[in-house]
Amino acid sequence: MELYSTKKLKDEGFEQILNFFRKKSLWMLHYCTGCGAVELPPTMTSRWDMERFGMGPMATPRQADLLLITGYLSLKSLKRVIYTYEQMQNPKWVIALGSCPINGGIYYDSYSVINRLALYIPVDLSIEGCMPRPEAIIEGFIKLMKQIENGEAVGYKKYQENYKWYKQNQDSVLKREFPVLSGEEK
Amino acid sequence: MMNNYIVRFLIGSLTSIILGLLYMGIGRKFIARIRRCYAGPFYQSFIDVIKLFSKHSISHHWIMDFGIMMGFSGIIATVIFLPIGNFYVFPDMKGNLIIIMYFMTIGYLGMAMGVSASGNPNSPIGIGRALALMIGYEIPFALAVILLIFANGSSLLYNIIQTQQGSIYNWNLLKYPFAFIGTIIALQGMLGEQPFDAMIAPAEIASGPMVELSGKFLGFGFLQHASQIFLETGIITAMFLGGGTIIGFFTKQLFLYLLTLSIASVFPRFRFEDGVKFFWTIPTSFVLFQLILFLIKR
Amino acid sequence: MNYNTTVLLIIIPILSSFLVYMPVGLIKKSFKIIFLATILFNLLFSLKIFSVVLKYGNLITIIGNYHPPFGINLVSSFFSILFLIALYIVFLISAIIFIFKNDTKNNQQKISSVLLLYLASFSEIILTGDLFNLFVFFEIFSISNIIIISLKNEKFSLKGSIKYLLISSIGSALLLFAIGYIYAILGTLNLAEIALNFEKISFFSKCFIIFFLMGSILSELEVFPFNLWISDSYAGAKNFVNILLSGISCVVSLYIFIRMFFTIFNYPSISLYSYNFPLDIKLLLLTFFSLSIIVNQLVALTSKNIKRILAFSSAATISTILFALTSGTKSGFSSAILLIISTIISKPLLFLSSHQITKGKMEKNLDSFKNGINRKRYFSILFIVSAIFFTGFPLTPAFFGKLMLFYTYASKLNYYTYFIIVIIFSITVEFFYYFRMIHKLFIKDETERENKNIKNNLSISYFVSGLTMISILIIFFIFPNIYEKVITKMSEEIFNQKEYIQTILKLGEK
Amino acid sequence: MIIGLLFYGIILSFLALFVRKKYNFLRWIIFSFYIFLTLFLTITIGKDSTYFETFNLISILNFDLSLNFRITPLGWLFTLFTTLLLFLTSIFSIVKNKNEDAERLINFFWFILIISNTGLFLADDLFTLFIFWELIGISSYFVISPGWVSSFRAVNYYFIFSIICSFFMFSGIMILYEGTGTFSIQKNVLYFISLFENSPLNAIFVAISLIIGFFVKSALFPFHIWPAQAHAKAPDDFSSVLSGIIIKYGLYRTILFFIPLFLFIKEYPVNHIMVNNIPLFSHILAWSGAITSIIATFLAIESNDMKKLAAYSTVANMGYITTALFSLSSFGIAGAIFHTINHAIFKTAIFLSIAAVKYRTHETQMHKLGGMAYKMPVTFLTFLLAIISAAGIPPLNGYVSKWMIYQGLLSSKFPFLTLAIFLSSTGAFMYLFRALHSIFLGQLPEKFDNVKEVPFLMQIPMYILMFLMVSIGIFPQFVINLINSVLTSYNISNINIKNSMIFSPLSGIDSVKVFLAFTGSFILAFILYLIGKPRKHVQPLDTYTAGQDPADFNLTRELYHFAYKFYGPFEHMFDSFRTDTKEFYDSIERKINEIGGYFRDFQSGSIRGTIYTFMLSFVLIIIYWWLL
Amino acid sequence: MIDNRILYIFSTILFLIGIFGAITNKNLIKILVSISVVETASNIFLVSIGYIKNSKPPILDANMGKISVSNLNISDPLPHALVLTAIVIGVGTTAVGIGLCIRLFQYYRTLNINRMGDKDEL
Repeated sequence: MELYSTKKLKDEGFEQILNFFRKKSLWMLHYCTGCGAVELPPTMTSRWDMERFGMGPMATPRQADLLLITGYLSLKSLKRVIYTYEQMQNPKWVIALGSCPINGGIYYDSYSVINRLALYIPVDLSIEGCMPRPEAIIEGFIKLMKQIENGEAVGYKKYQENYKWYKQNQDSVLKREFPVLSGEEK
Repeated sequence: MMNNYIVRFLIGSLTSIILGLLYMGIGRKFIARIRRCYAGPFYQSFIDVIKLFSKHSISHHWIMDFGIMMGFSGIIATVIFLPIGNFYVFPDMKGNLIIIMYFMTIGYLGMAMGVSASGNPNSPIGIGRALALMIGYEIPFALAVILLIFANGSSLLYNIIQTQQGSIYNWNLLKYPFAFIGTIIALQGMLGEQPFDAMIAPAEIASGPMVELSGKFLGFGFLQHASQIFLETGIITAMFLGGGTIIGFFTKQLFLYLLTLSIASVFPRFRFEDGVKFFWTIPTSFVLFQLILFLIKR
Repeated sequence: MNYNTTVLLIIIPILSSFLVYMPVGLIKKSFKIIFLATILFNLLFSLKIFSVVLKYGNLITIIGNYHPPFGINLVSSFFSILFLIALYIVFLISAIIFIFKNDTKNNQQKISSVLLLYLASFSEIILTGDLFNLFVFFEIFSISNIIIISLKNEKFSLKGSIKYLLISSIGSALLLFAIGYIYAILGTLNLAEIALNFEKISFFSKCFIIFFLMGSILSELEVFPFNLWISDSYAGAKNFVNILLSGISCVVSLYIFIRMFFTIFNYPSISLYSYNFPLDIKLLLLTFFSLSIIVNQLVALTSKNIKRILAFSSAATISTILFALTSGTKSGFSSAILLIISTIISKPLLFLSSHQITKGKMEKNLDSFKNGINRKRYFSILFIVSAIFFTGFPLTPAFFGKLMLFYTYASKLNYYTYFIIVIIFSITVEFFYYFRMIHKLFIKDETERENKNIKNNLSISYFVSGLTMISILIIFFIFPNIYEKVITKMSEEIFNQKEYIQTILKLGEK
Repeated sequence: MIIGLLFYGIILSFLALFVRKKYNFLRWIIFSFYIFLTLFLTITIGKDSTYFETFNLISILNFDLSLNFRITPLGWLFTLFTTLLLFLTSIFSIVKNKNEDAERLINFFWFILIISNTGLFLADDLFTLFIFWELIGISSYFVISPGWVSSFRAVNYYFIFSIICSFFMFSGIMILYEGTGTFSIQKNVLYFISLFENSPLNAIFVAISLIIGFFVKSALFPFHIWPAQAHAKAPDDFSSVLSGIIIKYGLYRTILFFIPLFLFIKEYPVNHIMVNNIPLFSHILAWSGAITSIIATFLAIESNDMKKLAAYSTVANMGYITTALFSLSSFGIAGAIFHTINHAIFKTAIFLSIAAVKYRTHETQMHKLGGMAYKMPVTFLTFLLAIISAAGIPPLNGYVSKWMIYQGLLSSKFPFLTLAIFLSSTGAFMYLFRALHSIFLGQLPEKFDNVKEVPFLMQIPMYILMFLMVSIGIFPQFVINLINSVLTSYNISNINIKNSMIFSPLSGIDSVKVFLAFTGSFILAFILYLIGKPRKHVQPLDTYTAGQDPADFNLTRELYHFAYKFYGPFEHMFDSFRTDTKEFYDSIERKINEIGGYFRDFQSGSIRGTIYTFMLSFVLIIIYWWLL
Repeated sequence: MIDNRILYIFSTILFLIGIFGAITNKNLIKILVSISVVETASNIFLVSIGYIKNSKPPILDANMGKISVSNLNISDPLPHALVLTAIVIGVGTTAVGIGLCIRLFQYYRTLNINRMGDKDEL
């Protein structure tokens, strides 16, 4: 499924330095769908303290860098997720929690749940576990930070490059006549 | 003479930004400590600002850019008139209080204009709340200013500071304790801290005015908030704590900021009209009581 | 100086009023010419007398060689002759309107005889020097008034005339009582002689005379408690009658009031000392007249019928004139004269133009004024100009009248100054409802779809009379110092009672 | 030469009346040409106060009534700025009145207004002052109810108030005339001062009669309802004149008459009650100004019609000016005069931009507008600058006069007055921003998509006004020198100023440095703006709506514009003690109608009533005589 | 002069009766009658003015002889002349009044004042 090798899209030069700062202050917009949302409060508060890494919850996609999908995605919420993802600003990353976004999880055969999130929006990191515990989430965050630091977390570039492919998948699922997306590619 | 002013200007504005961010970092660690967790390093705000400036951003109209820039420049222009320790950017206008009070409104107007041009309904609601609160906390603050101007016969901060030199006993804090308490509560509103942060309530109106600010605009918001902290605490230190030498000045500012944060981390959020009612009753009565005492004594 | 021919002013109209009435063929055709001829004669003759008066001062006409203190004699002084001329002009204008209006041919003959009687009576009232003579012609004057009002023969005019009849008959009874009383005490009925020794009589009889005389005149003067007949009679009367009523009958009663108070009772220095304290007649009159000003203005403000509004506004102006007269000073008197002049000029024009504007409409209330500017442009302009003149726009006679009024009450009349507030109230209310009427002229009337086809038949008589009145107004606006000399001369004559008595009695003894 | 100007004006006004409907712009060109002429003359005459001119109308009955004019520094200053602003509004109205239906009459009466405006300010004696005062009352009435077509009720309060005040003034003048024998102002003021000694009752009556005019015309507390009512109905360009200039006449006359009086009392407080060394009477007036500004501010916060909002803000500003004026300190009076000028400028700017918006959208309710800035940038800029200077924000002209007002109030030790003024000026910022947001920013409704900028001729006055605001803001010394000449004419101590550095007893400001500080920080912000990554333009509807795509729920841009109850909860705070003065005046009117009605029905009573009342009243008179 | 005082009282009483009649009556004709009563009251008062105690009526006839100021013992003729005209005027007013009553009756079909004065809109 890797359409393009991340090496070609790797950040170089000045971006490399900025990545250090992007890594140190990741602002997270957690899209609480499914069962993963309950895992986040402990990671944020004093027990697992996400703030140590400079990460904090943000109210609007405009301000956030990191989109956290915390569970299965039905068709209706997929449309909302794509809309929110579009509103976020580059460089932006997506972390998918739990197994449902990977292969539909226990709802793989349901009529409304989508089986593979990566088809619709580029997922940088998936944290397995039918709702991973906060330690796993923190572990995932640290892994993402390392990826950002050496410039490999380039999901947003992939989305820009082959936007048509993603668009096609999204339309096939959502089958809406009028376009969902904002005027970006018009 | 020209470059002398530019140099002074740069010193004044950069100190305010840097120190403002520093105070925010320390403040975040302080609140984290209250919540028994270890927030990021004290230079966390610097990182956030640099990250924000490195992100792409969107704007709905050139008015939005102009407005945000105007907001930030308004606050910086106000800091210019603030006496930082005993350093003044404009030597012949040593910190005129009335100018400072009116220049602050440019910051609000610029930010408000930029944000309301963004078209998101949440931001004007936030701005409406902020302005209503402003009329609330301006009253005790204005009363305190009037009291001090009457006390020292001049509206220059320089003279106010001069009267407070010497030992700790002739600080205005001790001369007019009630006025100080009223102003501290007003400071809480000015900084938009917890009990009075109905305007940027993340839960209710998705962080109010900052809804549409992305990337560098949010960076401007951050810098504005930082220099605002520096400004307001600086005014109150000059008015009540007798702003001493550079270091003394900064420590007093930090002390004030941490005082407000400690109040903030304990209180839930006021509805903004209750906040205005609160401001018009309790802090105003404190300062009024002090003013009446002063008038009787004179 | 003895000048016997002034009596013609009265004899000719009475003669021609009988002549006109006769149903003889020749007269039936030519009664119009006789009617107009007598009016013109009166006007020209009075102008001649005026020139003589200017030369020789007061003229006395002795009737039947009975020298003044005894017989009936006419006194034509500068003040009375000028009044007469002004009234003749207004009468001429209304006569023109009456004659050239071509409806109800038949009773025009009868009406013209009544009008001539009306003419004779008011000229006699103004000229007479004898009290009983004044009473007789005052009665003829009110009877002819009643008849004129009742001409229109519909509800309002009949009710108005009946009310007027009742009040004036009781008034005449009171007047008779007063005359009898005066004759019983002073033994004479000649105005000059009464004036001569009016000081000597006792306090009670003075009060008796004043109150009974006032009782009869006040109903004519449209002062509030006594003016219940105005609302129906003005609303019901014909258009030219309204002009007569507003122009002449009010002014005549004012003349009587001035003659009574100033020459006979010698008003400013009247000394009414009862057993222990002086009766402050000035305060009595002031409170009385200010009450009537307020009430008249209020009723004018709230009534809807155009004629009624104008009627009550003229009643209010007359009470303001009385208000000015009671101040008793020269400037008060001159302000009264100025206001009288402005009433005589602009009031008839107001009635005329308002009648024309509301010609086509059924009910003549404020809404019928709508869209007046487009329907009847000429008459609306007339109405606006006369309204502005009447309410006292700067540099108009009414304005100078008000200026003088404020001046009189500003000077040393100690606590009377605060009556000024009544005047300010009346001016505000007056401005308000006049500008409301002017404003209505310009509002577009939605309900005016159907009668687009009314022919704008501008009758010549109305056009001509409107034109004459407007020209008089403009003349008075441009040359304000015409009436300045007149006023100073009048106030001198009125204020020295002795000179009036001298000319009559001395001539008498010689 | 002034009288020549006035007559020439009258001729032109009649000439303009007969221009046919088709080329009515010609009529308005004559109109603006005449104002330009007056402006040119006022500038050339200059302010030498020896220039005296008289024109005797009539001398009747020992009254020699004559119109005489004198150029006093105060009069000259007021004429200068009022004619300048009138000229700008006339340029604006050339285009606006192209298809106005009753514009022929508006033009005529507006002409008379301008003539009487110059006449009033240059009048030397009280009679001329009264004549032009009356003319202004009448002509401004006829222009407010536009061409007399709309309903009469709109302006009846204004009309009644102005008549009452003009005739009270007339009676006051008469009492003074009777005392001094002449109408000239100087003598009368001296006599008026001496009147307080020998007959205090008369003096108080005269004082009240003159003060009522001031209260009515500058819409102070009890009479603060007429501007809102008049503005709602007045033609848009005239409302800028109405609130920029007409509301200043009462103020002008008070400065002329009462300031010398109070200053005199201040020096020799023989037997007057003095409250911290200013007369009690002027203290009351100062407080009335403060109360008006607070009430008007809170009314403005509530009003939803943009013209009403601007009208109430005018009333609030008049409140500041009266407070400053009657604090009787040199800075207070100078601040008041300077604020009158500034207020006239930025208020005309506000009204012209509102008129431009109304010209294009024919809509005055603020919640129906929105997003005008994206379509009408020039109007938006004028409105923005006008708001900045109205709220008294430093770089522009509003700030300098407000600062002077504060110096005046604080230096003469009025703590609570300063607080009241500060409260209403912060309140001013509240409703001004509300107007800015709901008219110009936020979402642009669909129906205004094809709104274009106003034609260029309308934009000229806006550019000039913007230039004026900025230039006076940065270099106030030119205007302050003029004010100093006025102060010397009333021998009040001048404001010492050294090329744009104003020194006051409490502190000094240098508006050039203030401007430099602002531009410096703006450049710093711009540099930071360039450092960040370039921004991307986005559609107006593409905003964060919690993931909800507006198109799904056919939410139009209009629904997204939040403007209806902008400070809703804030207003509810005052529900408990909200009194409506308009309701009070309506009840008086109903009462008068009722009494009138009672008398009217009394009149039309049956025939019996006549005799009955005749005899009754006759008996009553006798009893009344007996009681007396 | 004593007994003409009785006449004065009589005329005032008559006057009051007339006024009372005018006020209380409902029928218009009755009101006019009471008005003429008032007129006669004033006439009586006028006549009584000229009364001189035990003087002869002022009628010139053969046996009066030459009139000279000394033996002139007749009552004052002037009020009598005045009363004549006053009566004529009283007649005039009543005649006009009756004419109006007819006109009103034709219009209102009744002479009762109360029914006549309906409260019409002014």
